[in-house]
Amino acid sequence: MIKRSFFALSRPRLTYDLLEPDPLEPQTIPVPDLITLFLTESIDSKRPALIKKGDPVEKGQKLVLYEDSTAYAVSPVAGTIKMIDSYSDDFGAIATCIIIAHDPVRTSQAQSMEMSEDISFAAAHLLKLPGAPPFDILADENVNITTIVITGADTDLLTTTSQYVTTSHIRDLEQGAKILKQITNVSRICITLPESLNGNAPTASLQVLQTGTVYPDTLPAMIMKDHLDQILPAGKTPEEMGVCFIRAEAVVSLARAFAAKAYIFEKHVTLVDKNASRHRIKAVIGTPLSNIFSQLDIQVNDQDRIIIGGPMRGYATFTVHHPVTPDMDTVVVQDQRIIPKISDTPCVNCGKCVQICPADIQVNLLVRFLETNQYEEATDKYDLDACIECGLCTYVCTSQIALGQYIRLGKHELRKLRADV
Amino acid sequence: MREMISMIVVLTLLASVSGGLLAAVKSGTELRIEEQVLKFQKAPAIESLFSDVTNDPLKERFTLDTGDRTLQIFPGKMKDGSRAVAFETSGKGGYGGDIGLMVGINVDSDQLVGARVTTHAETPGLGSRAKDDLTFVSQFNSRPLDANLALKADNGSIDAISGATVTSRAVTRAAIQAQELYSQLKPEILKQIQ
Amino acid sequence: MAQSLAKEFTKGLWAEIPPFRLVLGLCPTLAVTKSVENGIGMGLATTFVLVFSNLLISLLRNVIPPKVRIACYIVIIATFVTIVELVMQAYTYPLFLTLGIFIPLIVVNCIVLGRAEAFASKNTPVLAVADGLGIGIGFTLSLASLGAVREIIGAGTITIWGGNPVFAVGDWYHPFSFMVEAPGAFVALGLMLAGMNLIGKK
Amino acid sequence: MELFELAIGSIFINNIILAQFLGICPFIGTSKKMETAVGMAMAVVFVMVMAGMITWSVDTFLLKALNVEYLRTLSFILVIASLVQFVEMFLKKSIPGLYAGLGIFLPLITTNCAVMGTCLLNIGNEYDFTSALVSAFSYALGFGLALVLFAGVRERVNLGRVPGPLQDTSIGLITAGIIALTFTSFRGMV
Amino acid sequence: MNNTKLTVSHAPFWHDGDNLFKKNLNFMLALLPAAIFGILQFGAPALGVMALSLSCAMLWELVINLVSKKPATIGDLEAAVIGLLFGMMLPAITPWWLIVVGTFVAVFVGKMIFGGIGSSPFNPTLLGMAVLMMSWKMFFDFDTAYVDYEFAFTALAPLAAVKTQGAAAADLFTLGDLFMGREVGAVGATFGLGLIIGGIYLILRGYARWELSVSFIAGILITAFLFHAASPQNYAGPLFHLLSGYTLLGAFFLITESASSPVNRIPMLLYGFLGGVVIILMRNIGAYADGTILAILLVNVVSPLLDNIRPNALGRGMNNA
Ligand SMILES: Cc1cc2nc3c(=O)[nH]c(=O)nc-3n(C[C@@H](O)[C@@H](O)[C@H](O)COP(=O)(O)O)c2cc1C
Ligand SMILES: Cc1cc2nc3c(=O)[nH]c(=O)nc-3n(C[C@H](O)[C@H](O)[C@H](O)COP(=O)(O)O)c2cc1C
Ligand SMILES: Cc1cc2nc3c(=O)[nH]c(=O)nc-3n(C[C@H](O)[C@H](O)[C@H](O)COP(=O)(O)O)c2cc1C
Ligand SMILES: Cc1cc2nc3c(=O)[nH]c(=O)nc-3n(C[C@H](O)[C@H](O)[C@H](O)CO)c2cc1C
Ligand code: SF4
Ligand code: SF4
Ligand code: SF4
Ligand code: SF4
Ligand code: FES
Repeated sequence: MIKRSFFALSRPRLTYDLLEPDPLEPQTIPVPDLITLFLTESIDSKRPALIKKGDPVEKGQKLVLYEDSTAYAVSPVAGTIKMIDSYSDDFGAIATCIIIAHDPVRTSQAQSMEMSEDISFAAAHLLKLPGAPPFDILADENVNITTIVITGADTDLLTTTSQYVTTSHIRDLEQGAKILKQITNVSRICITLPESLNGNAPTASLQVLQTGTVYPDTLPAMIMKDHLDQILPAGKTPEEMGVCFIRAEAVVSLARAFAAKAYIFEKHVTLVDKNASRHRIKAVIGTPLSNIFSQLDIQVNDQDRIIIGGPMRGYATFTVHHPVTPDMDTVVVQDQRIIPKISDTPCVNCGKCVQICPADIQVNLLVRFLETNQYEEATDKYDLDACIECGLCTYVCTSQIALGQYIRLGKHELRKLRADV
Repeated sequence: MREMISMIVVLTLLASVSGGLLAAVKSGTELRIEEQVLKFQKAPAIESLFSDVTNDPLKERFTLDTGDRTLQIFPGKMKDGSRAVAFETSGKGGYGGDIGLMVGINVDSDQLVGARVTTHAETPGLGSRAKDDLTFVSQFNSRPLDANLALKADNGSIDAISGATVTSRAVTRAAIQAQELYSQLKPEILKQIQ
Repeated sequence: MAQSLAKEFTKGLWAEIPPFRLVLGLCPTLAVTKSVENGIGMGLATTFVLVFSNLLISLLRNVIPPKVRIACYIVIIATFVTIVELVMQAYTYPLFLTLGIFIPLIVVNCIVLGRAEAFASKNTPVLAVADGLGIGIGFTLSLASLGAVREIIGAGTITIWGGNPVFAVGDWYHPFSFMVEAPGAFVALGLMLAGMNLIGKK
Repeated sequence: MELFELAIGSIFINNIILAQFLGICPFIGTSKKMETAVGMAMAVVFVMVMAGMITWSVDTFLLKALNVEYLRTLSFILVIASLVQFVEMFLKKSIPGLYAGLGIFLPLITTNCAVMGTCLLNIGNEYDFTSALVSAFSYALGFGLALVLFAGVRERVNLGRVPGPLQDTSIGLITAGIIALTFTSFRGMV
Repeated sequence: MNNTKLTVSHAPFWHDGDNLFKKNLNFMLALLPAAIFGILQFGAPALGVMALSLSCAMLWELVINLVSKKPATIGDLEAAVIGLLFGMMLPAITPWWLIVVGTFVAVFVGKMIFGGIGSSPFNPTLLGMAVLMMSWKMFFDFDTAYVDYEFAFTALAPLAAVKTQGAAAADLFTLGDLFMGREVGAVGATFGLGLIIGGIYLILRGYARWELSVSFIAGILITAFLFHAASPQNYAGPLFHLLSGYTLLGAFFLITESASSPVNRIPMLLYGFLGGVVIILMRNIGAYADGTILAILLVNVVSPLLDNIRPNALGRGMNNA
């Protein structure tokens, strides 16, 4: 944990972790016996499912629940479906989890794919590439994207996944960007990179946006403000404003998938252990974290905490078997002794959150409205929708209020309220 | 139309009945009210100031016009034969608003007889000592008319009540106002008490 | 009849007791309750106006044209207020001095006009008088109890009538005079209201 | 200078609500939301100035001239009530925008001690016309100032975790009391 | 398979480690120099007053917690700070019952009825103080409080002396005397140097905002200077005002109370400045000798309004355009 400095007259500045000059080579985790995949669709017992327990699956097979489903997963192994079950996410939305027993005996030659340079093909088949490329949004005819920003600079502290992927796979990245340009017809493609990594930057086709090194300089809203001269209106997504952010890793995977004419499954993850040492690993999507921990000899005990994502924007998972997912750049293991306390003390108006908020939100007042469930007022008067969810207010709050959680919950409730109208 | 007439009739009737009733109550209570005002507001201060007069200052009161208001003047005949008058002034800016002060002035010697606080809204036990405790106002006794009646803190000659500078200042303002009013009205007062 | 009479009378004593339940008439409530005596005096003066204006308005309720009813009520109320004012000046002058401007202001006391409009104009004279009496006595009791709390804490005495305390706490007590000052009035009323809420909830 | 002192005195030191205890019902009743408070404050300024001028004239040219001062309470309340009615009708017809803003507050003002009280204070203090006008305007400003300050604090208080029995009116009164306490700062300044 | 029971609480996953306990502990630490000086100067009674006040405030909060069946909140030490500050603002000779009543008013009326920590729009200590002064002003008369003491310096409360005897009385005190606490006054408010050291410590450590203290002091100095320049024989100088009475305690420990002050920079500057101006107005043309207490309470009232002066949030109002 980063402590407040003794002299704290001015607001704290948290700097991003930069890639080591001589980066670690990733450690490859063997393909495990059990693979867990998530589907963003809930099980409907009344409808006949296309897949069921016991079904054999092939490596690279697209798994879909029903005839008309748009949500899909792609199996990284050949094997048998061992279980299909419901699970609920952070805010109670129901999704489905599929566990596949890996059959190492079956020769696992990935199904070869007929690649098509077409965005609707990409949306229908390549969404689950490592890095989770947002092809569905790019394919949406209602969304008019004019700029694509590849995030080569990581968007949370501790993690260096994007920086690593960018600098170590420059060829693939450039190739991927080219394909991206072709299939999307978006002419302006940029890439964010921390200033110090400039030497390794792709040169040819990409416009490089040199980001600052102070958190949250690399978050989408900040990139738009600082580099694209575009203020993200409160409550809008970058995509609605014509800017699409895509992970560097997704671009690299895209190039590789096209080159191999096959699906790609290896995901890069930065793992920070309890001693704050960083591990760089490469694991097949669906690998349970427990496998990774045992591989690396990381002991996870009761009451410890596993954070998916970085310390500022991540979420905690309840199980060590949480799988590697296409969008998982970072895993932080936190020892129970250093987990910060949350209190239900009211805000004491110390103003630290206001001082640090990059979106200039009056968090001290906002939280009072959120605590009293006044979401509309919170939005109209105190800019709930302008929050970029950087987590800084939560980090500094003297009263140790879970401000970020209030904010995310508030946005969630607000969406429900607005949807009801 | 009928409605209109009834409206006017009812209102007019009501207003006139009310007016008549009030006029009757007014005339029935008028004298008593004046007595009460004198008895409770002015009499104690005047009696305390003019403890040794031979006449009844309340009965012999008269009014003078100062230009912007009328002033009730209470004349007193002192035992030593000299004549005095008392009238009320008000000092601005007390802790709880203006302070009323009854000031007695000996017309023959042009000296203050003394001063008594009549009305105030000062803090009990603090500013109210200006009225309840005569030590402060007794500083005005027998002062010549041209004395500097400001507080010592304002380069005058009066000691403030401890803890109640503001009250004291308001009282001295009233006393100074009395000095000015008296010098302005003296000819008329002399005329009246001949 | 007797039952509804009793009901109209007693509702003013708890269910609708002003100013606790009807948050109206706050100015006199706060301004004059430095002592029990002042509270009672103000309360009785208001009761007098309430009862007689209620009576008269109820008697005239069929005569008064609806369009000018408010004007008529105001004339009636103002008449009784002026009578109270004159009589108090003549007979209880020191009390009149302490209550000051709040006697003529009974005329704008929301309670009085409120009862006229809401009750007296729709009910028989007997009920209207019961209503006025109930609300008036409730108001008086409220003012007296607020006055009691403020006076005993803020001055260490209880004065019921005539300016002489019937009870004094003793010389050791330094009165907590915040309670008899203006801010203390608000705080005392606020805390009493909270107390009533607490009782009411149980 | 006198008028300036009168104005400062009436706004701060003798604040109509916090020092004179007048107009407390609307003070408590319309302060839960800042918008309401601002609307009420504007309506009061409007009515108080008009009422102050008219009642002064009625008193000077009618009541005093005819020697029927005992009709003061009666005539003042009638003047204020009809003034409010008239203003309401006038605004409704000619300035509907303003009417929409002030409309709901106007009837409240008839039974507002502050308006009547200001008129009576003006007479009691034997002010001339200009002073009466300045005093009415300043008292009204003082009313608005206190109301707006109170509304700001009250909105904040209501977002806090006030214990059940104290919520709303109860804590509102206590807050008002403390604001009255802070206004004693101005004592003795003029 | 292992079934480790993980902690699944939500963010913060990282925290700067700051909390109310630390903040309040630092507050008390910063008050210590002035408090210790008070004990040295006024003896055991000063210690008694502060100790009783501190413990009473905590006890009252505990009692209120218990009666209202809420979890005990004294662990955040806010009650302790209220109590300590309250004690430091009293004369050494203060009757015990006054402290008992005063801390109750501060904690109950000033804090708990609004919902406890952070919820009160007023500074609880000052509220308790103001209510007591309104009731028992005679116990706050520093001139009579210390009649039994022998001091090696002018045994007069500087501000009261100036109020009653005029500005000339300011010459009875050298600025050095005031700075080093050679004056009579509240047990924790006389030692100017100690208060300044404590205040700077708090500001550097980020527990008090410089904007508030600096603008408050600027308000005092500028206003007092204008008065003094206009009429030196009637009004004492700016430094005299800054170093006497509760001024420094107010500048670093009272105006900086967070729940009752604004959080944005411009409002903070206005707020502090306004407080300073009002204090000097009260001292020079108002009814009070000091005025710090009421003036800060008065600006507390203005604080919510001032907080409306704030930057537009990122992207605010753009989606309607
Ligand atoms: C809540 C409470 C308040 C008391 N207040 C006083 C008081 O104010 N004065 C007093 O003399 N005794 C008071 N007593 C009673 C005794 O403690 C004490 O005063 C007793 O009379 C001895 O004090 P003395 O020697 O000064 O008379 C109080 C008791 C309680 C429980
Ligand atoms: C509750 C309270 C009531 C006060 N009442 C008065 C008062 O009635 N008259 C007055 O002159 N000052 C009053 N003051 C103001 C001061 O006591 C005093 O006038 C001023 O501070 C100067 O005090 P000094 O004369 O002791 O130096 C009051 C102050 C307080 C706190
Ligand atoms: C709540 C409370 C209030 C008290 N109020 C007073 C008081 O106002 N005056 C007083 O003299 N004693 C009061 N006492 C008690 C006295 O402090 C006690 O009698 C004291 O020891 C004797 O004071 P004395 O020497 O001034 O008579 C109070 C005690 C309590 C608990
Ligand atoms: C509500 C209230 C607030 C007061 N505030 C102060 C204050 O802040 N400083 C002060 O020295 N005296 C204050 N006093 C006391 C009084 O004004 C006077 O100045 C001193 O006690 C005399 O030295 C206050 C009194 C009351 C009633
Ligand atoms: S490992 Fe824990 S304590 Fe160490 S720096 Fe990271 S978060 Fe802080
Ligand atoms: S506080 Fe909430 S939104 Fe902010 S980083 Fe943490 S989990 Fe994410
Ligand atoms: S998470 Fe907090 S600090 Fe970050 S933008 Fe949102 S409100 Fe501001
Ligand atoms: S940091 Fe926490 S306690 Fe401080 S103002 Fe923000 S929400 Fe309130
Ligand atoms: S009693 Fe004064 S406004 Fe209601």
